[in-house]
Amino acid sequence: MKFAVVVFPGSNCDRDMYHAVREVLQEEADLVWHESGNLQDYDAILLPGGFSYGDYLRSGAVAAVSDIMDQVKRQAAQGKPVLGVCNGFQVLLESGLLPGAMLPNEKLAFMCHQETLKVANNRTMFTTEYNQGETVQFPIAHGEGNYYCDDKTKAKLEANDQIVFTYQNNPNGSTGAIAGIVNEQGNVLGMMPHPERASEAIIGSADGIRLFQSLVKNWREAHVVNV
Amino acid sequence: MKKVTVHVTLKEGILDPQGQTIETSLHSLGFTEVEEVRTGKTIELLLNDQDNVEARVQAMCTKLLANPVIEDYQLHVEEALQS
Amino acid sequence: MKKVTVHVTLKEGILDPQGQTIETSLHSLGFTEVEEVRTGKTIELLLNDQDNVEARVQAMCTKLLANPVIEDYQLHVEEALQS
Amino acid sequence: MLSTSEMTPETIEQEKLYLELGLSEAEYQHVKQILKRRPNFTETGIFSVMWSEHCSYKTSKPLLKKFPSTAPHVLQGPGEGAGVIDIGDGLAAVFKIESHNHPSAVEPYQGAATGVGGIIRDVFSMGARPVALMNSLRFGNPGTGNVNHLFQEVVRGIAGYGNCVGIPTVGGEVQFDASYEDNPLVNAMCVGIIRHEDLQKGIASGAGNTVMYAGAPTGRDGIHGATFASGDLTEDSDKDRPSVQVGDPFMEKLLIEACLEAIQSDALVGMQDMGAAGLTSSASEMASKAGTGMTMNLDLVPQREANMSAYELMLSESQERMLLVVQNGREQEMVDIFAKYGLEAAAVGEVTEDTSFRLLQHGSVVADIPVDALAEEAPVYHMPSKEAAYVRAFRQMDDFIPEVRDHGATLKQLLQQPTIASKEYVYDQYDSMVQTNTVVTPGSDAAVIRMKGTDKALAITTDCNSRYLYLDPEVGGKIAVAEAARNIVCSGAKPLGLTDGLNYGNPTNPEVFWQMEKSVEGMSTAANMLKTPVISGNVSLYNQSNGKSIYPTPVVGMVGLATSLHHITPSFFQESGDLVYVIGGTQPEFGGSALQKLVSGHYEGKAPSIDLQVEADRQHKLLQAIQTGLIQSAHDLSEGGLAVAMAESVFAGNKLGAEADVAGDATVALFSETQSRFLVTVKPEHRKAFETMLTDAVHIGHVTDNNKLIVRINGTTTIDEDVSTLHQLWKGAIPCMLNRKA
Ligand SMILES: Nc1ncnc2c1ncn2[C@@H]1O[C@H](COP(=O)(O)OP(=O)(O)O)[C@@H](O)[C@H]1O
Ligand SMILES: [Mg+2]
Repeated sequence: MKFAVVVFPGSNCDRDMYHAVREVLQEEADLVWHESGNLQDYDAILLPGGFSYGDYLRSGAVAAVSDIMDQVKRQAAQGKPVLGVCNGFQVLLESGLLPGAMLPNEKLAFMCHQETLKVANNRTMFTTEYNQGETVQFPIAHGEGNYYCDDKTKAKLEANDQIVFTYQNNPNGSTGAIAGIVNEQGNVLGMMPHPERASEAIIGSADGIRLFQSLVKNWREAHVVNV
Repeated sequence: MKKVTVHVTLKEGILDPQGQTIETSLHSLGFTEVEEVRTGKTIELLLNDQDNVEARVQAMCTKLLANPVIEDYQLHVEEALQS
Repeated sequence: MKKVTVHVTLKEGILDPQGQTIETSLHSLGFTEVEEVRTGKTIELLLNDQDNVEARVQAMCTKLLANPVIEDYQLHVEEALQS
Repeated sequence: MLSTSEMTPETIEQEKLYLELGLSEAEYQHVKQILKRRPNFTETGIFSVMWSEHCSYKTSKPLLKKFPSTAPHVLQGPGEGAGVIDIGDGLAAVFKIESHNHPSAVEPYQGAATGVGGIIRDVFSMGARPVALMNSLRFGNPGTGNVNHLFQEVVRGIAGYGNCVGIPTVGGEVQFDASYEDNPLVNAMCVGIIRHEDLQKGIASGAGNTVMYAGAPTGRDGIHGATFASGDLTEDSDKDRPSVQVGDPFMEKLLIEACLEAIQSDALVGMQDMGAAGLTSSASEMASKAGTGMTMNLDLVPQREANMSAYELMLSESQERMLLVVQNGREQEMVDIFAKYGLEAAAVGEVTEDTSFRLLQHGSVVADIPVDALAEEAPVYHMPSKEAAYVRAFRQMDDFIPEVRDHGATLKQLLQQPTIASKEYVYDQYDSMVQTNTVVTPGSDAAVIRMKGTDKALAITTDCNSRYLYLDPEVGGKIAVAEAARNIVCSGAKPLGLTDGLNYGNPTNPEVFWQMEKSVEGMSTAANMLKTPVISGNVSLYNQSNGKSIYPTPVVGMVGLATSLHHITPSFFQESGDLVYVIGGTQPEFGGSALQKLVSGHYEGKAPSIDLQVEADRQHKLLQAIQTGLIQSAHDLSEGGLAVAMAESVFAGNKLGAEADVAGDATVALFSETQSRFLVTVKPEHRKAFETMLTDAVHIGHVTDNNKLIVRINGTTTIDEDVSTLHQLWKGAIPCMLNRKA
């Protein structure tokens, strides 16, 4: 399976994502500079964390209107898996691929530490390797991870089973303690916690690698059927 | 040249923790008359003269400058002093 | 009740990386008429009536709301609509 | 309008304007001799910044010579952007520490942020990818003056910059003492990793090669600070000119990537960042090091503002700028690399054979100076030195043991002392994990980052207990180095080298200069003994608070190497049943101790003594025991002594506790700060092997699983506390003093 890690000016978890896919997961991956990539050549698209365009104006806002996001939208519409982590999630929200918006953390400070997450939906292509309701350890590292959506949107997310991860001890004030959501089609996942930073025990947790493994496994199964 | 100031504020009903923090600090500095604090931002644009200034800036706002999920905005257009 | 809006802007000559980034992005979105972008912030205060509103808010600014080393500020006082 | 409004060389001389720009009478006369004429306005400015303490180290140079700076594994000692040490496998570690004290006192957020930005540029200008940041901070006592504000904004500034550029901030230290009340210290350290063959130097060799300017355009930031602001030297008023630099970490991130790409090209000859004194120092130093000259056309320098004078362009300290020397004819390759990242790279000059530093603007020569006069031949001063009277008095004082009635209550108070309390408030704001190498995150003795593709890891720490240096600069200097090495060893690594951030008061005061001299001597002795050469550093003088010099604060930033990931050792207790040992005996030593501050509010008496032979020996053996796999956890004893170290060891949140039996005076046993001691745990089955290896280890107890900390002195229970209670107090102290919820 071949992954594209999209690199915006100011992305800084791009290499971490690449390392997780290449060295830990042992799958193919390319770092794709925002100006030069053709995303059609890849089986999945990863939007990494960092501070795209300095996070100036609003986190992810400037990246969201960049040209490569048109490609991301097209690929997403065709059902290709798209994962946005941290800043990548913010970009997905700003570009309208996922509903809601990010506000500054309730305590207004950047925070970086391990958090316990609950797998709220293990039936997505990103989470089949987890048990429903299982708790896992992922690090967070963000200043604006306070997920906001209005009541109507929240009801819809719940009704469609779009809430994938929730925080056990809501660290940032997110609506419904939401840590990650998918779109209605289930192929675009945005989450603030970092699975790529939780992919090897030596750096604190290996719980995150199963997210990538789920993706590979489900893609292989679908791929075999299609071929 | 036109100068357009875009005032972006959080939608009513959305918590403004920064405003609250400022409020608490002002109280502790003795400014107890402060009843409420809301924060916002301004984006000042200097524009070459063009038709439809207002419509163009509206478009900038919806495309980039404000996020309608959480923010409202207002425009203020004036002649820029040539410098 | 008084409503005071404090506009805080960066002093002239102080680097505004945020403004520059917005400018570049607006250009690439086709808004080439944009000559310059500067960003600032607003702080809206709702105050119980008191003497010297303006002097009090000036004091709030120098003590907390603005950083005189890099920022300028302006006040705008108005009657608040009772709500 | 520009140069005409500037003072003529004659006026500068007659009105002694050079004094205002910072040149002394003698220095001005020297400049005249060098030039064989009067310097013009721009030249006077250039000399004054290049001969300032900050750039020339004119008062500290004689002292810095005392540091050991060579060893077979030192690939680059002091003198370049950063020092470089070999770590095997064709890799090297590149590191340096730098202060940003004065800017942080004026504008704490931007001051701290740009301090981080500057030290990062020093490291990647060597060709290394920055892999870790550290910060060493000093503030006044919380709640006094402006301290809470300075503390919060400095931390936010460090976070704001470091997080955005994607380099993990993995550790540091914070000390609070009245001595720093309105002169906080903000020292930032950056560590990078490089392949030997990529090592880059800041030299401008090859006459005919092109000088290129890359990064942010130049504005009027940070020009000559306060000295200049007074007179009406030019037509427009200076008082509104920003002298505070504002950082743009986004630009820096792009600059890192572009420069590291540029280094892969053989078109690049040399590269240096523009730090203090901006374009002036980077250009003249690059030429001076290469034995060449340089001509630059200032009209070609990218500018953020209109009508900048030569003086302003040369002295601006705008951030995120680099100077490159590129093979003649291959400029476009560089332009293309930088353009990919949306950055400007512009040819602004040429390397010349004659060794003069020549600047052109608007078609005329605005400066022409022999380049060595600026860099190598800057004046050096041997300042008078006099033993500080207070130190002599302190040395005469009797040893004293503070009176403590309730040792449990005292422990609780000590744990809430801000210098001892948990720094989670600080490091939680730092992205400590980006780059996915951080094996030991902040909160331990040293931070540890692995090196992907190897089985190795680097351990990094910053340390300096300036209270000891205040009492006795020489002994304190030794302790600062030894403590740093202790922290490295506890984490399972071998200390390899250090960078020093020397922060002192006014050096023209002979007693302050004496403090500098003695502490440097102490550090040198320790660095020799512990085989940790000094490979880079920084000097910050004239730090004073309330009219008094700060405590001498030579911060030690040390890097060590763990040759296997298996050696990485936690500082927390690991398993119930493990045996607890203290390595090293305890004397009544309370001068400069946390307990002394708690009971008396000040420091006096003798600093704790240190025997560097014993220190080296213990460190060596402990590391051996770690490498043999005998050690479960290791923690050094520092502020607050054994009691605090034991408490910290059970704060991992794993419900463990400890029980210990110690002999002697309770206050001494629990709170003395005798040096060269370690608290380690060992599995029962390794008891014999461990005791044979570390003959001066004393078995004092064992790890329990009941979440209680119990210490008996001579059989009497003296401390019996719930670990969770202690943990809460320790963890909540700093948020509480800031009126925040933990
Ligand atoms: N300014 C800071 N930035 C990041 N981490 C910090 C800072 N200050 C303290 N820490 C972390 O808190 C822990 C305790 O620090 P300290 O008490 O100075 O340790 P030690 O006494 O072992 O040197 C260390 O892991 C350190 O890295
Ligand atoms: Mg320690």
